[in-house]
Amino acid sequence: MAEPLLKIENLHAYYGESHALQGVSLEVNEGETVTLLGRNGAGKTTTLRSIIGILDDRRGSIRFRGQELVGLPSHKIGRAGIGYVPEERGIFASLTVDENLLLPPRVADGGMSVAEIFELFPNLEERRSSPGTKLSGGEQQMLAMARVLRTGARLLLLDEPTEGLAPVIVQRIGEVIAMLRGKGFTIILVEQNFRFAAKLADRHYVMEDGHVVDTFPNSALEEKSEALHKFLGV
Amino acid sequence: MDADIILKATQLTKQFRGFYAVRDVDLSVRRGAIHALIGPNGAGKTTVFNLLTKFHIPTAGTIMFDGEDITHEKPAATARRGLVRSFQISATFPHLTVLENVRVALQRPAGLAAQFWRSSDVLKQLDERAIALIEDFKLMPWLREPATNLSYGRKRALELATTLALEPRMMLLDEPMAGLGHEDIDHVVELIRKAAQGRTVLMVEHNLSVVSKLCDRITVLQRGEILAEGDYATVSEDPRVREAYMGKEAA
Amino acid sequence: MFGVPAQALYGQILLGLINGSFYALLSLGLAVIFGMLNVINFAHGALYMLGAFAAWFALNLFGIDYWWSLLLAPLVVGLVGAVIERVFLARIKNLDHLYGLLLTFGLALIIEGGFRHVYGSSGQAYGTPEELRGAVNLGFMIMPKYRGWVVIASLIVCFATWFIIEKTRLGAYLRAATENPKLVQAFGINVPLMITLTYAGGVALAGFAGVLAAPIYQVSPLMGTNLIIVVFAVVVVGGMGSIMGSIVTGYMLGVLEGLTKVFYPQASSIVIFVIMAVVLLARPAGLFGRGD
Amino acid sequence: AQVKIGILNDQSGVYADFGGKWSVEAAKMAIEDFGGSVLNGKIELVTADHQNKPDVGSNIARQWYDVDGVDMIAELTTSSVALAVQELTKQKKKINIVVGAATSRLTGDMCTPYGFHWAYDTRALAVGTGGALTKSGGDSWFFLTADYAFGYQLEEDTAKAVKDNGGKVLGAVKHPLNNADFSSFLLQAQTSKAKVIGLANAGLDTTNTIKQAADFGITTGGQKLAGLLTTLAEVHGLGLKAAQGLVVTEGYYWDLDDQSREFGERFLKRTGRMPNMVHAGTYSGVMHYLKAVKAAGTKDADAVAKKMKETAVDDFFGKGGKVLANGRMVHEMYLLEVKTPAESKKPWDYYKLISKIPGEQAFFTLEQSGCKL
Amino acid sequence: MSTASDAADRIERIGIAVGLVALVAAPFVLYPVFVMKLMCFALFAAAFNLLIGYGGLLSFGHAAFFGTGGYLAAHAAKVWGLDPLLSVLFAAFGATVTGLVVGALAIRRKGIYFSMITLALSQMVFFVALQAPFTGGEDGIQGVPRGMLFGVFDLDKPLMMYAFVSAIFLLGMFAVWRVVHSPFGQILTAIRDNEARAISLGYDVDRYKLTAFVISAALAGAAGGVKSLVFQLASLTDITWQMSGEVVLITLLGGIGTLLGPVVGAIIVVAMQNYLATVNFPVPVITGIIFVVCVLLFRRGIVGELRHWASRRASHEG
Ligand SMILES: Nc1ncnc2c1ncn2[C@@H]1O[C@H](COP(=O)(O)OP(=O)(O)OP(=O)(O)O)[C@@H](O)[C@H]1O
Ligand SMILES: Nc1ncnc2c1ncn2[C@@H]1O[C@H](COP(=O)(O)OP(=O)(O)OP(=O)(O)O)[C@@H](O)[C@H]1O
Ligand SMILES: [Mg+2]
Ligand SMILES: [Mg+2]
Repeated sequence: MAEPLLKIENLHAYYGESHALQGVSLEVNEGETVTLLGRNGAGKTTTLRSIIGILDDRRGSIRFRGQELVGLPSHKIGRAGIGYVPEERGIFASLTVDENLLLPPRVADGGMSVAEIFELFPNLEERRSSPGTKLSGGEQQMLAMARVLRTGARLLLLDEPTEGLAPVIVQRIGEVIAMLRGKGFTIILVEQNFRFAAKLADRHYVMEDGHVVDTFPNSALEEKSEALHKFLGV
Repeated sequence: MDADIILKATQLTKQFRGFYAVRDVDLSVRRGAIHALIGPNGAGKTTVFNLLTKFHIPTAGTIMFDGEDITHEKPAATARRGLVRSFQISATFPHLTVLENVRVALQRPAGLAAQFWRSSDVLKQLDERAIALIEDFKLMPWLREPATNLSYGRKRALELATTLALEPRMMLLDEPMAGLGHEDIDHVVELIRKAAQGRTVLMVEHNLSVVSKLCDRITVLQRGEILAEGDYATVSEDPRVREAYMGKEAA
Repeated sequence: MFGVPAQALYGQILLGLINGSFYALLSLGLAVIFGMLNVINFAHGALYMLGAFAAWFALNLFGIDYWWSLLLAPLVVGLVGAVIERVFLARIKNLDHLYGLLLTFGLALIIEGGFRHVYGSSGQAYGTPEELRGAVNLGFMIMPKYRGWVVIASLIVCFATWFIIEKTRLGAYLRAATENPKLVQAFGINVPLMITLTYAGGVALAGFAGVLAAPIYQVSPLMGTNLIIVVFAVVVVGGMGSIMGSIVTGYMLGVLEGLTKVFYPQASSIVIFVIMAVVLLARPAGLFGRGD
Repeated sequence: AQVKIGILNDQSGVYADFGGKWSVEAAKMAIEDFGGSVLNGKIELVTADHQNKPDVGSNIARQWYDVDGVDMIAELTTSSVALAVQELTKQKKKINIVVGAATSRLTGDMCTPYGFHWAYDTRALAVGTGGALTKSGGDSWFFLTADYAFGYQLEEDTAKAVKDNGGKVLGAVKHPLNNADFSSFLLQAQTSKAKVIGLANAGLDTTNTIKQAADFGITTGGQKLAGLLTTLAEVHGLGLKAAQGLVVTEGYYWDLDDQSREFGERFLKRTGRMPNMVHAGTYSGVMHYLKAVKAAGTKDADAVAKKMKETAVDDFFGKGGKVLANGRMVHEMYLLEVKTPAESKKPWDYYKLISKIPGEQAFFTLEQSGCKL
Repeated sequence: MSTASDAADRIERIGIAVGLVALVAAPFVLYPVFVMKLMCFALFAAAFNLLIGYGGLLSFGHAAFFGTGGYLAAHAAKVWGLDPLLSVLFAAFGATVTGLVVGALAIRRKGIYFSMITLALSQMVFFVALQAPFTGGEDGIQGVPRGMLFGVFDLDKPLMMYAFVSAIFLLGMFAVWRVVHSPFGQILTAIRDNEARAISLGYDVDRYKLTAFVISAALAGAAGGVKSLVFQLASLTDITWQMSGEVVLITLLGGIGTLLGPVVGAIIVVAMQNYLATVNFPVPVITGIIFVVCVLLFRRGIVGELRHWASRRASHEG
């Protein structure tokens, strides 16, 4: 079998003195959508931050298309074709919506055009010239998603993209993710909204206390519900 | 004026450089109710909160709280009246411990805030109450941990505990469930229900199952204006609400 | 007006404009650095001085004339700035900007103290370039040609800088990087390099001002020490981080200060602070500020 | 018994050229010339930088007197420090010789039995530049005055000297301390049409005024600039091109006669620069002190002070010099004009002499000084 | 969990004990005036630290209060012949008024803006001091009498003066400690952490900040007043912006937000100034180097690093 698109082995990550990830290993194949599930504080966000290099105090190995990312400065990681939608959205206050949208440079061909993006998120088009953080919480979330779709990155790291969104928008985001999946994007999705994630994912990883404790394909969801209940309370 | 109405906003309007975020909103909240404010993203819910708690100055309209006009009051003064909010994006005191976070809220009502000549030992008298709240929110293991070290979800829980500590007459909760893990949601719902006894709650929430479980009355906002109002059943039947907010598969 | 002949008034306004040119250039550099790095560059005055000294060295050691210095000195100062950024500022970039202020304050002390130790305090003379010697009689005053040149040069440089920052993509990167450098970097932009270049650019502006100043003032280690405080006030009045604000305010306050020198000379050094206090009362974010 | 001398002055600040480490060299020369020992003991020299802070200065002085056994402190540029140290010296019964500080209060209302003031003071500058220049034709004045006590005093004294000599004052403008741009004030001075523009300021303010005056064609337009507190050190920094035509008063110039040249050249050899009146004055003061110690046969402050006041100075620096009871060293002062680059024949050839001012005219008499001793 | 911070506190308590012993012994070993100067600066820095360490407000114009206090005490003692204690109280009062005006303007802005505004306003105070007739311009107010405390104790006697200064110093330090460890101090820290949240909890944050600012100004004024009695002079140096920089240096070096930091910082800076004065190396350069080294290598300052070390050790053991 070919090497997976992303292969994490024995990853440790630290916030100062606190040892947040304690030997995480996981793999994501090209075109796959996997979720990271787990309670608050399990280390899901930390895993994403370690991949993209925002958290650089990390040890172990993260290989993307065969390239080692640990030790690489984060702009090179971004350039390698990974898009990141952070948990706290990361919209820039001093930039307008337009500027926010155009900020990330294109890293590969095949990104969406601005027109396509506005079609997807009509709210944004109306507010194009207002400062980024003057958008409502949900609008900011849309902007954060929209921003990486432009770049052409093929691996997307989405940290709770539905948090704080109206049900209609959640559905819209679900459709977007499904569409991206259809186009062959690879997606790592961190979600609290388990029902939402279950509809989109190929595979799930369950995290707890900085470890991966379980992984299973979406098809095995039924049998696993017992175990999941224990870990997640769902 | 109806004595049953604790908060009444009339013709509330907020304009940002020609853009109406809130327009002619009439909102009445009954004493003792759990009232939800829902609506699509960008509808103006947070803005309404900001107006009610004086973080924004309304372009037009009046706000009456408990029969008094508070339209031009300072935010801190409004908070002291017992109209207290939480924030949509989590708001704790990051370098204070969990205990201290909660205690800060207790200090003002207890009259232990401005004394710079007394020892902070007097604050110990607040610990018991603070710890009770912290226990409720399952934050005991982090009692002396600075808030910054908590995960996102726990920060939300802490923020809620802090708000409750004020024993506000009316609480404004901006998406209290956002970021909370599934396992915690039911628990927080219970906490809110318990906290709501004897006080009024106005909350913004996107989690409709929470809204349906908790709220007596719902106001739906769209593009800054009121779209519908009523109990959950009425509102969720409304085709305009379904179209604008809930989408195809509303519960 | 107040018994001062209109003629004299024109003269004073013109002189104010010349001073304003220095304020504008210096506050512009400060604003760029503050806006992009969130650093209050206390070393700005010292680097201004360094610019003047660079021109003086160039002339006295290598025989390089004024015009080349105008080009080279800012480069040298920019290079020094790049080193400062890489060696010092880069190490504290994630900290409260209080530390940036303290660090650059320390650097200013070192640079100025060192120069004072070696070159004394009364300064060195730098002559006006051949082409710009002499003066023109404007009717209401004798205007040294060199000073006219100062106004033109500073206007050109100010507006070029403004254009780059407000109207190009680079500017958006810079503003975003101010807020959340890690995220911007994660998008694939080489933020550390960009920051170094920005700091270098900001101080190069100070170096440029220094060269412009050399023929007018004594080239002295102390020339930036007191100027810097006034320039801070200019930046605050203009609205910190606002590029256009600092340019316009620079010229404006130069003129106002010039007028004060006629009507109430003692107050001329505090008039800027008084204006600052008034502006802050009326508009806390400064005249052109975007708010906190 | 050893004799220990301390040179306390500004070695890193605005007055570092005016006095600074060059004064230390001058003191060393004096000690060497004296033979290195007195009263069968070595003469030692200590030095410190008071950073223009009176508290730092008086702390060091105190330590010197109490622990290090210093007998005399000299130089003391900056009035506030000089006044503070002089007060302390009185308490400790030692000797101090102020050279670099200007204020005439040192031998006026703040005088002490043990304090001496050597090279110049505000009064001498006023009389020298104001009086002598007015007499030689510069009879209408305009002042650029630094806006604080020192500036006022200098302006007031000079204005009086101008009027006493039949001149008139056409106006004055007060400028803030540490001002960079003087064009505005210069323009006002220019339009006043006064023959002389008096600079009642100091340090960088003075040099910048002079430099900018050249740009606006003030000196070439026929007006004269008078630097009330400008010395060779500042002229050197400015260069002749900017400073030409400037009129100053100093208590010493190296190229006046054989004696002054001899000292100047020796100093130049050691330091690479010619001395100004502060450096030469430090030499003179230290030398006079040592002679007095020798003559008195003791370092006891009362005896030495008495001897210092009894003995005439009259060295290359203090021509016709004598010391008044208030500690004022009265000596000849010189009104000098800075040469044009064409007139200057060799390095450091900066001044031509306009007139000599006898000490009795330059300085207050004991009665005038207001010293109550 | 609390053991870590307890260990840190223990270190500081030991420091305080050592300091008290040293305070008693010092006049017999060191120069009383040197130690008194040190106490003035320590108190000044402690007042400054109250603002920055606990309120998160970096005032870059604190010399305005220190200097104002100095001039007022000097004037009161020399011209009005007030009792030394009253002179110092008058200094504190004057600084309070100045602090009220400066503070009311400055707290309208946050962060670095706040620093710049305090700096600019302190420049205005400087110019007043430079020009006001009673300050004596660059000569300063000289020959200030130390006077008789309560008409009984002759402060011209070094040990008397020492006792007087020590008493005020200890009182001032206690005041700082009390404010920090008071309900008010807790709210101040909370405001520093998250101002919007504090408002939403009903706190009038501007009033808290202003109160902190004024307390700090008053203490700085008292320190300046004592200093002018110790040195018997008040001069411009104490009111320049370089002096404001110096107090930042002292606090940074000793440890921002620690109780003993300002004292340790003052000892080092004052001793260094005295020592460097006599070697041929430019003082500003050394000062600058210390700034840079502190910021780069030990931001917590000396006391802060010690506390950190103690708490780490404790948490490793515990
Ligand atoms: N900036 C930080 N500094 C210190 N510790 C942190 C920081 N961010 C997270 N942690 C800690 O790291 C651990 C993992 O946190 P992480 O944010 O990855 O959890 P998560 O699974 O994303 O949780 P949530 O669902 O609440 O977002 C937690 O124990 C948390 O307290
Ligand atoms: N300070 C402001 N300046 C300009 N526009 C603003 C400002 N605050 C809010 N808006 C705009 O007003 C509208 C309402 O925003 P608001 O934050 O109230 O929405 P919301 O209903 O809370 O949405 P969400 O559910 O996504 O949080 C949005 O379009 C937003 O962009
Ligand atoms: Mg997370
Ligand atoms: Mg909202």
